[in-house]
Amino acid sequence: MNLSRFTRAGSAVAVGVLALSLAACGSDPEPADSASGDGAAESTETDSGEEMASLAGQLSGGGASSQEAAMNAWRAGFQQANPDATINYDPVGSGGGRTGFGDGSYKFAGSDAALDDEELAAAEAQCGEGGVIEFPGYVSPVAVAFNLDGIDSLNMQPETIAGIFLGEITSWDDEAIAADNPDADLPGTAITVVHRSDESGTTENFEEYLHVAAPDVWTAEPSGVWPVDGQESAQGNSGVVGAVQAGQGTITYADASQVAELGTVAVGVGDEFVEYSAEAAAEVVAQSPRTEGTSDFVYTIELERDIPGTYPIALVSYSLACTTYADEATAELVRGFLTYLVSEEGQQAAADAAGSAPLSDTIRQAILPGIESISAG
Amino acid sequence: MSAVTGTNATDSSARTRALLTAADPGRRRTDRIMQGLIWFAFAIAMVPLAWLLWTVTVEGVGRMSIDFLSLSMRNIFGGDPGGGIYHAVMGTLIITGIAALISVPVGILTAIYLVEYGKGWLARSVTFFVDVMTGIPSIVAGLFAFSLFALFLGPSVRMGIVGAVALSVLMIPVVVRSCEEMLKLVPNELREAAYALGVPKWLTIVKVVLRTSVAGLTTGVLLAVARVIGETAPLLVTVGVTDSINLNPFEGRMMTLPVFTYRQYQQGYAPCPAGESATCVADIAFQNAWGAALVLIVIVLTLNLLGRLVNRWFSPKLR
Amino acid sequence: MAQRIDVKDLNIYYGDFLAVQDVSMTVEPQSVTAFIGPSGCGKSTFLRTLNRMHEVIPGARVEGSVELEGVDLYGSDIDPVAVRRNVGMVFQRPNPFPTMSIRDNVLAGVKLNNKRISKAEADDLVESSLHGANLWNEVKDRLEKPGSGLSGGQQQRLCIARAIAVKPQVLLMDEPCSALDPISTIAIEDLIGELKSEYTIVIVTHNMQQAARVSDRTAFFNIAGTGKPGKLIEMDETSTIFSAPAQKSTEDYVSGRFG
Amino acid sequence: MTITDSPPRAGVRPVRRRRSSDRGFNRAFRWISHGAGITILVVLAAVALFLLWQAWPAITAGGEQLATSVPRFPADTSLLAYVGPLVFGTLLAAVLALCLAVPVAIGIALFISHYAPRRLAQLLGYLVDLLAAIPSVVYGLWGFLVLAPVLTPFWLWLNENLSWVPLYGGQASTTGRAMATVGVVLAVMILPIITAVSREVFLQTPKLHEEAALALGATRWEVVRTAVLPFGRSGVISAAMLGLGRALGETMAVLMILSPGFSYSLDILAAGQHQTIAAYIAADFPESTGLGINTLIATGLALFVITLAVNMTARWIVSRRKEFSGAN
Repeated sequence: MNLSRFTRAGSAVAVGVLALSLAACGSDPEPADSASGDGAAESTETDSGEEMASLAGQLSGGGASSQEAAMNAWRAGFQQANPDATINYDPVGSGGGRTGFGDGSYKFAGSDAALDDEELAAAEAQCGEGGVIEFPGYVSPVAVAFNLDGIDSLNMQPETIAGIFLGEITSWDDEAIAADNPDADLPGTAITVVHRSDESGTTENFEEYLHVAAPDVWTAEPSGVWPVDGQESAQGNSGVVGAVQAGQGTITYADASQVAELGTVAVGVGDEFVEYSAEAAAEVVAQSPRTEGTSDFVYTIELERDIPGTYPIALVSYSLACTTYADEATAELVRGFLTYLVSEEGQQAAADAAGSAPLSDTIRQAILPGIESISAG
Repeated sequence: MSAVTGTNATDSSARTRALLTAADPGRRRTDRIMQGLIWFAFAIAMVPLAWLLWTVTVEGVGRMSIDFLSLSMRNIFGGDPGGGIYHAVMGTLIITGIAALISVPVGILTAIYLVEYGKGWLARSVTFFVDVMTGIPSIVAGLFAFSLFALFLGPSVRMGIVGAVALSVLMIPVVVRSCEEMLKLVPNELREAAYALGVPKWLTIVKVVLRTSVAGLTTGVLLAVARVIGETAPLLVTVGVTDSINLNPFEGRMMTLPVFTYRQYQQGYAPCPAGESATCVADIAFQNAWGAALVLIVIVLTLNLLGRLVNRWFSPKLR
Repeated sequence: MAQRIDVKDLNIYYGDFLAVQDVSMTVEPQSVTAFIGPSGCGKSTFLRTLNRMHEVIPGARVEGSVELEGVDLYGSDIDPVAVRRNVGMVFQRPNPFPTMSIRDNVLAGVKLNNKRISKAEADDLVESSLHGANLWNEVKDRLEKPGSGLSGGQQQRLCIARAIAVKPQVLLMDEPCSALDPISTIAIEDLIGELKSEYTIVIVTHNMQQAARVSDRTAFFNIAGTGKPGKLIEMDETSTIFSAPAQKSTEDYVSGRFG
Repeated sequence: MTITDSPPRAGVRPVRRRRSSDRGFNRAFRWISHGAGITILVVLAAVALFLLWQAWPAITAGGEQLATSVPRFPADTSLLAYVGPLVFGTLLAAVLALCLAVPVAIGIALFISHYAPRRLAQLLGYLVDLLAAIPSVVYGLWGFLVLAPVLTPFWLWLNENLSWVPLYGGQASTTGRAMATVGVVLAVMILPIITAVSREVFLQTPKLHEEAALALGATRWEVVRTAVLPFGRSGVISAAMLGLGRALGETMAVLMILSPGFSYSLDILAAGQHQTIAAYIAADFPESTGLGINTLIATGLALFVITLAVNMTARWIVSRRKEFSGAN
């Protein structure tokens, strides 16, 4: 037993020393606001929220990775108000979120696409008689970003964007680009398209935009999987942005909060070119009609891509929850969390953290009754 | 006469000198070239390795602080430069520790079985299947552990122990293989010498075989731990992610350092209003990723060093 | 063919440790010289300085000179590789290359020289070397089998065949029979007797009867105590050493009254 | 090995323990170690069953059914045609990495075991051991953020000047996120493993054989060639297999670096041509449902089979040389 004694003694000592030294000083961080106020700020913060007792327990959800940055803000805000509650969110992707919600492993979920009929049926079966709540919790512009020395912004018509991403426009000094940018000093650099390699709601949204805005050029049906072969691609928003930064003459689409110092495209809508901004994206959502024929608690949007003055490539990411849960604690947690999520405070926190567009009051008023109806059944 | 002998002596001396100095230039050149290539191999290998360590250190050291090591990421989001990796460090230590507790005894005992007892179909199939097992992709090991536990505990199961089981599946074959190699290197003379003294077989294995190969076994186990401590994919599907501290491997999600690194990298840039740099750092997620990578490497380094010291202190002085 | 070795004032060190002190001797060509002495007295160490194998061990070095036909082996223009080619060596334990066949083992040294020899020449060399080592008749039917399949005595003779295949001038043997049974030992001893007509042979042995049987001259090494350097006590005709040695300690050793 | 467990004879130096308990311990010890071996079989059987069970629906489903339910599945093909490019990509990455890593690893192992000054050698060996522990996610981070941009000009140069070499053809990636970069990173990743094992084996070369070669007048390189390398051959092969295993199954580094694509192209400098199985599973698993998951697991099964084939080949090579190996 010498060997096992010694190696185990070794690793035990190692782990033990590390564990002890770390366990002695580890903790969850104090809320940033309360650092000065000796913890007194904590209680006032709780009071400023809902008129209810502090919630406790663990709640796990998952889904669209686009929501992650905002979700981090929501979770933090909610956990600060309810120190005994822990909210987890697995950014596994929209499909994973919908599946997990359907089989009950996620109590709430985020999805970049609305549930289709089949998924809705599965979710309703899981949730029970009360049915499903679905609403747009997160609206964010998708920027078309590029890396060209000395150029911060370019104007492009939807057909031009589609041509570039299809690989038909291959050089930055192509006429189609030059025509809309008479003042820009366009280099002859080859265009390198970078797209998302994972299945993603951002991709689906962008494809959908191209399909609607430039139907003659972009003929592929949007599916979440990039239809063009042999192009550069990368994992996640940070991946595509990193790839674009690494190359010259590269272009991609990514959640607007990610594009950092890259150049961005002002997208042609009608006769004008619109730079991406949270406000312009919010406008699209506000002016697009709600999907008809759904239940009261399902608030989904039919995005219109050609409303003048709005930024048409807006990602609308939905939140999913049940109206009834098996136990009171879960129901309260979900209700409390979603209430915070759609509240003005929550939406502002997301805007600060993820550059998203806060929900309009109209939409908030339309979805709050659904959230408030969440109960144990 | 003497003159003749003298000439003969000088002659043979000159011939001998010619023999002893006439090294074949071709052979000498080959020797030189190979020596150069071997030094060069080492040099070019050291470049990326040193470069990587240097990058991780330079990028990661800026994030190092007591807070970074002793706080979790609970309630930290966006460009907030606060918080730390405490939860991930503990998660990694606990999960890897459990994986090692499962794998090391099974692995070493299997190696002993193969080297000392193994005969017939069972030994052949164990050898064969250990080989097969090394081929399990890490993500598949994760899926296996997940579905095993999900069978009993439902699909929302995310616990440290599930990750530890996944890591064990990856770790056991590595332990078996390296320990088998090491045990095989123990000369049979030693075993026979022990038997000749009337020492029973199990005691021979423990006192002679294991003791002789303890250094090699430690290396093997360390390599195996090193192999799994940085695994990301299987932990993503089995342990999940969390921002809060959880020291209980049997309940709730845990964070681990590799997963933390990957998650932070994936979060990418945080949107920061211009001018406000103190409370919002745009690339904080990348800094966190590099910082966690540095800590992960330091932990591995420390474990290695401790392992070696223990090995040096305890292994028998054969020479 | 065979060459004379003159050793003058040789000190052998491992790092700072003086292992063998102040040896001077002459080894005659076409004769067998035996080194005897108690364990640890430095006779093997000394033997290894004769073909510069000693310096393979890190930190090992020598002072003084070893001359082969008047050429200092440690001269600055001397290539140690060439020295080892000219001064062959047979080791305590037989060590044929396990990955090579018997034939390849014999040819190993020649092949290292990049010499392009025809198959016929190679066959001749294999046959003559194995004949020289008295092994031909035993292995001629299995030349392509691995050398490790032979018995200990056969392996040792294979090693001798391998050593003489490169046609050295001197053959050093470091206790060549200590790992062998008596019958193999006799075979090797007979072989040594045959080989001395062509080579200068130096043999280290623990076995005084063996020294008496095979050698023409014998050198006795001794050590004063642990940590002290080994020394050459005396060297003379074998018959003199065993019947009327000049030194008391030699007499004690050869008559078994040692210690 | 052939010694049986007969009780010690009286008269031999007494052993501390009594015979009956010895026999008990012997039996217990034998059973414990047998049990460990059997545990492995059970675990593996469980994993294999799980793989087969999960892959079965995809294997039995027709191409049409798969095409409708798996997003990336091209119409009018079979499962084999779908897995094919992935298998090709996996093999290409691993072989590329192995070709780059093995000569260098042997060089380093020889350097540490036979060339470097002894004091230094121990330190370097230690260094290499530590480097085996760098997690793949860190390699991915480094490869993506640091290495790829640095290698890009070199790849572009190769593409421009040596495009007649089959591997360097095609349209070179301007971001360096191509198979060539992955190959380099994977090579760096498996280098420490191959080195560590080879070094151990080289250090075990019997002194006798090295001295035999030296005494025949071999130069240092010739000693290595005649004594060290042949002795270490099977060790190096198994080291390379360990490395290959890691390269074949490597997930994170490939996932983070490579621009994936699905083709049989040999253009390792071009983006969007290749994908490896492990990275593919990791990338698509979260978003997959139903038959999609089964299909992914089926690709995992393919990876499994590849590794198996590689292992069998290696085993065959080793056993063919066993006759000539010096061990016992």
